[in-house]
Amino acid sequence: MKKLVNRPEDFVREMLEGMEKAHGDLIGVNYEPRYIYRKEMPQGKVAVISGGGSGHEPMHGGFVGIGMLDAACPGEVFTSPTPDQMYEAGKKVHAGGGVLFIVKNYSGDVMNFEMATEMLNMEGIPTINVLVDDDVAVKDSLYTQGRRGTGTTVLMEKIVGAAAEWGKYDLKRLADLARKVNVNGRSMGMALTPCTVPTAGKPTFELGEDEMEIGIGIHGEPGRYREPLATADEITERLALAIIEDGPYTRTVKEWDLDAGGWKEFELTDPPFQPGDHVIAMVNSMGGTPVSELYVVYRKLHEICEKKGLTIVRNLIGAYITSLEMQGVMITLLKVDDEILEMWDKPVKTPALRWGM
Amino acid sequence: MKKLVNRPEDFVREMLEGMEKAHGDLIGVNYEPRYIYRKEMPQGKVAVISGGGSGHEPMHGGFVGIGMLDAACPGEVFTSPTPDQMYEAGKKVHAGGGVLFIVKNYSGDVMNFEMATEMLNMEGIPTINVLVDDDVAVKDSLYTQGRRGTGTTVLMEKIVGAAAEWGKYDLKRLADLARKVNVNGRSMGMALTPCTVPTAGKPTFELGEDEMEIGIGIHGEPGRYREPLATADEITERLALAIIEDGPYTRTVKEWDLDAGGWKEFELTDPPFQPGDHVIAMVNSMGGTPVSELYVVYRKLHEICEKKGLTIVRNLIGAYITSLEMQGVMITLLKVDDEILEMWDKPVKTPALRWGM
Amino acid sequence: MSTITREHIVQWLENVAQVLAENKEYLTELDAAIGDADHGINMDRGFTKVMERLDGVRDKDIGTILRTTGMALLSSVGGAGGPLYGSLFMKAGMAVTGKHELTPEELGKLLRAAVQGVIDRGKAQLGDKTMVDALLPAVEAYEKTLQEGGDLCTALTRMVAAAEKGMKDTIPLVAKKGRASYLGERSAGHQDPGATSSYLILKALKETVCG
Amino acid sequence: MSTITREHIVQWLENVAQVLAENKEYLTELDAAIGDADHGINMDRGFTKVMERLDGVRDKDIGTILRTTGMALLSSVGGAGGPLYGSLFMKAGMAVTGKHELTPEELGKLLRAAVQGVIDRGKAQLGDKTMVDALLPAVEAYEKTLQEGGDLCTALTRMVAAAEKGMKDTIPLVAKKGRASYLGERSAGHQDPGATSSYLILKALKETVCG
Ligand SMILES: Nc1ncnc2c1ncn2[C@@H]1O[C@H](COP(=O)(O)OP(=O)(O)O)[C@@H](O)[C@H]1O
Ligand SMILES: Nc1ncnc2c1ncn2[C@@H]1O[C@H](COP(=O)(O)OP(=O)(O)O)[C@@H](O)[C@H]1O
Ligand SMILES: [Mg+2]
Ligand SMILES: [Mg+2]
Ligand SMILES: [Mg+2]
Ligand SMILES: [Mg+2]
Repeated sequence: MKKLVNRPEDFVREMLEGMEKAHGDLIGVNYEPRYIYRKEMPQGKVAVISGGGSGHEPMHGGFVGIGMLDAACPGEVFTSPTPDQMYEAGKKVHAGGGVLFIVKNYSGDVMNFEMATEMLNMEGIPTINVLVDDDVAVKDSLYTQGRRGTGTTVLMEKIVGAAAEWGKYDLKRLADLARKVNVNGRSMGMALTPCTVPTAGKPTFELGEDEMEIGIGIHGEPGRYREPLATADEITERLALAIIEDGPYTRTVKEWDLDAGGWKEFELTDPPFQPGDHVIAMVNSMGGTPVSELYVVYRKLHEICEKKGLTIVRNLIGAYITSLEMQGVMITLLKVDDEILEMWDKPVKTPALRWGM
Repeated sequence: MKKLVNRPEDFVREMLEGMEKAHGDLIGVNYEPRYIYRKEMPQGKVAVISGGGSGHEPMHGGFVGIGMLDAACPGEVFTSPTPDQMYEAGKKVHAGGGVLFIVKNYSGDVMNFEMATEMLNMEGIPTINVLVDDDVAVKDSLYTQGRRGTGTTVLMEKIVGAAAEWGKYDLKRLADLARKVNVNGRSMGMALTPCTVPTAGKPTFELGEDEMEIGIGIHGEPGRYREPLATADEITERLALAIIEDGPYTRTVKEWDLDAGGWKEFELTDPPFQPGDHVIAMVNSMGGTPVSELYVVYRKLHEICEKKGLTIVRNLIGAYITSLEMQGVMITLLKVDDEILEMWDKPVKTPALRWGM
Repeated sequence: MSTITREHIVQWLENVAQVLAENKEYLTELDAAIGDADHGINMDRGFTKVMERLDGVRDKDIGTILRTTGMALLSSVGGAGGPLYGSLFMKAGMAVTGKHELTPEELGKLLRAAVQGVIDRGKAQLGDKTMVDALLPAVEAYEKTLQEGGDLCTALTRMVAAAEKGMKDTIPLVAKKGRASYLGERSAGHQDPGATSSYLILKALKETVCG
Repeated sequence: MSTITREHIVQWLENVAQVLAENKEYLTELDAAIGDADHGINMDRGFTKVMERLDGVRDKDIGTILRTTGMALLSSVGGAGGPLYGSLFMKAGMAVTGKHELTPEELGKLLRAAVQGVIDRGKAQLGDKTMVDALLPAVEAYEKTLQEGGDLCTALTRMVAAAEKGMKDTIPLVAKKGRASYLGERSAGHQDPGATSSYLILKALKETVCG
């Protein structure tokens, strides 16, 4: 296993210690249970919290700071965190405005966050859990648990974080914005190489020298299809068209209803992209792909979007949501309106995303 | 070859096209000869230019913008650019203040930049070439060409760029600052895996599953020693102690002398680190190592620095100077004084480094 | 053998911890094929935590012991396994609050509540290629054997046989819940890791009580 | 054979382009061992550019042809090879400005100026494990043979033999210049790529002129 690790069991803790030492001006780390929190929390602001398995760095811990997340709960590598982490993190950063959980749609994350949502609401801290399920590689939603949460998570955390920080949104309005971002964002990823969970010690799957996986998630899992290796342009086209030509997508989501004081289920539908749409485009490294290759992909993505009548108004190119050292790329397109774009452009200061301050 | 590329010969051009599309508000790209330039150049400011082989992204092109580089000249992958690139880039961004070249100490870079320096000075554009040679893995300087330029380059580009932009330094004062940064910065790197130059199609060296290379450069070349794989803590200690305990280092450098209108050679000596020193610490991914592992390294580096009496006052953790998709890490420590720290903290807005604006 | 004692339950949990430790790599490999290669690691971490907590409740009633087990799993396993097995043991404990011994019928209620806890939490149905495919047929076989007049050890033996069959029957299935569902058709041909750990846990129960 | 014509020079450059294309991978592999795996690729790119530029100067004097070659290399090879071979051909051209034919002595001056161009630019000494180790002994052998009364083809043959020996003698050396110097002791045991390309270029000259 070719990694910079000590004892694999210590990997997550040691990473957190490194983050705490490096960014102690901005964030703190609690170790029992584990969460990263923002040091100075403005009174009355909604606390925006996310979490998930580790191994996706810089997401989520790298996005804690000003104008994005207020806390992040890291699980073991590729394993959702436990409810007590989210519960304690919520209590820590709650500043009177309630808590918004941003939850990626994986059974583990969903169930653990649901339990934490119940616990916080029972404790009198108004908490809403909003889902991200944006991965067009997963087709069916009727009988399965639907799409995974991937790239849109990063964009949502920035946009919702800005609305909480600078827009002073209250909890319900913030949840509305988060839902709007989710239905307007779509992603798809691919892998050139697998990755190795430190405690497992060997790659999660094998991939021949001439093969690639299309439609991967972010957990080192195999994708939807295994195919012969293709050129950057072909791969970009494959991912971009799957995203742009995806039809309407409907699923039932389960969120905490503050008024009813219990769960409610309702349908949400993603509207397909239309010529004339303005989008934020993210070209994301799965961890081991260098930025040079991402620009080769972006070049083609830009061309395809133009051809399809989409205007890329902002972009984010780099490693933001990853699967350890996996080589590969994920494309995310998010249709924006004035509100989303305004919040995107607001200042942000976190270890991994920073502008305007 | 597992890469997101089209025709390997087109790799650098296509990457540049992607950068141009992505960051067209800030930078432009000239293709014949190749250079990336800042779009709006303040009158009278010294133009700060660097360049080198491609494959080290985001360096240097990702550092062109406000408060850092004004132009960057990318060669083919791992091949120094040619003098006409630096000459044309210099003419393009020269705004009356002259040109400072930041040159990494490789025979190719040195010779090509020397020729460009001669050409620009002959053209009446005052130009000074300052060297970066900070890699403590290279011991001898008397009979060889001395140390390679590695991690300190990134820090120098930020600091010198800020002094040109915000400090309004003139060319000679800027060259003095650059030299000061160089003698106070030291780096050492290691590789867990080799990397593959697209046109070569296969890794530059082979490395067993239980081996690592210590004392690598940034060109996918083998290092000084091949050793059995060690833990993150052992590796960090190996690199950090080599840097911290390095003795004084003296070499002869060759710079253009503006007053004499010709070359001058003189000696420069790096003072060793001392307890009490304040430093900027960079923990840099060689390209394929994810940020989670970098934090594990930073944790140990912080501990070692404390033990040695060095205070880390700023840090930079991520992939800034890379060897394509190589996995591995490089550590850089730069001793700071008030001037250096002030310039470090100034705003910067480039595709790859941004704060304060 | 016709009662299950507190000592049985404690011994069962200890055996589960050992069996999961032994099968850590096996479960992780199953999860690597259609999931994310952590199920064995997660379960082992969870039961290591259970073992730590067990000392404090050894002398308490079976309900407390099982609820403590559930809480320990909930706060240490994570992933899908954490809330599911957490719910399983918490609901099991809540079904036998205060008891220091169980009749075969009481054990039946415990098992039914446990499985219902998993279903309520995860919303999986039979055939979705999850742990429910091992758990539900197992409980039904146990209940049916008792109804038909079978004794405790016969019921437990049939329970384990049904769990094993349910586990193996997951192989051809296309997953509808859990991570494996993202693989679509490609999930077929692999045994579900959660169904496998469920089988191991039930098998340890039978072996603890009946040898 | 006792004059070198313009056609010889053009033919030589064309042959060099072909030889370097054929040896692209070989030179790159040598560079992979102690450098950065690009020497063959760089030289091939450079001489492809030379071929493009050659058409415009085919009818010009030898000096112009060689200076154009040097400029083409300088602006297309990059790395260490670019300025070094760029200087080599530019200095060679400047030594024979205006000439359409060369005597063996004039060729000697050309060769000496060429090598001096490399030394002035790169500051390498004999034994530093660089192209100088092939070039310098080669020129000296050429000059010596002429001085001793040898004819052109004898001188060229001895030049190539000396270049080959110089090239092979780089194998045990520890590099003092170029990227290989960073490897320290580890650079020993490998043949220098630049010395190898220099040998190939000189060999092509001999073969073009003398067969
Ligand atoms: N909704 C669900 N209902 C029942 N069991 C489920 C559900 N989702 C997942 N599982 C079970 O969980 C197992 C995977 O557990 P584990 O690997 O620990 O979690 P994760 O998938 O989060 O990595 C699957 O094999 C499956 O049996
Ligand atoms: N200072 C120097 N003087 C003479 N030759 C040199 C010098 N530095 C490098 N070389 C030659 O250049 C060759 C490498 O060329 P090349 O691979 O094209 O450049 P780079 O090292 O920049 O990748 C070496 O094998 C060596 O012969
Ligand atoms: Mg998991
Ligand atoms: Mg090179
Ligand atoms: Mg799993
Ligand atoms: Mg080379």
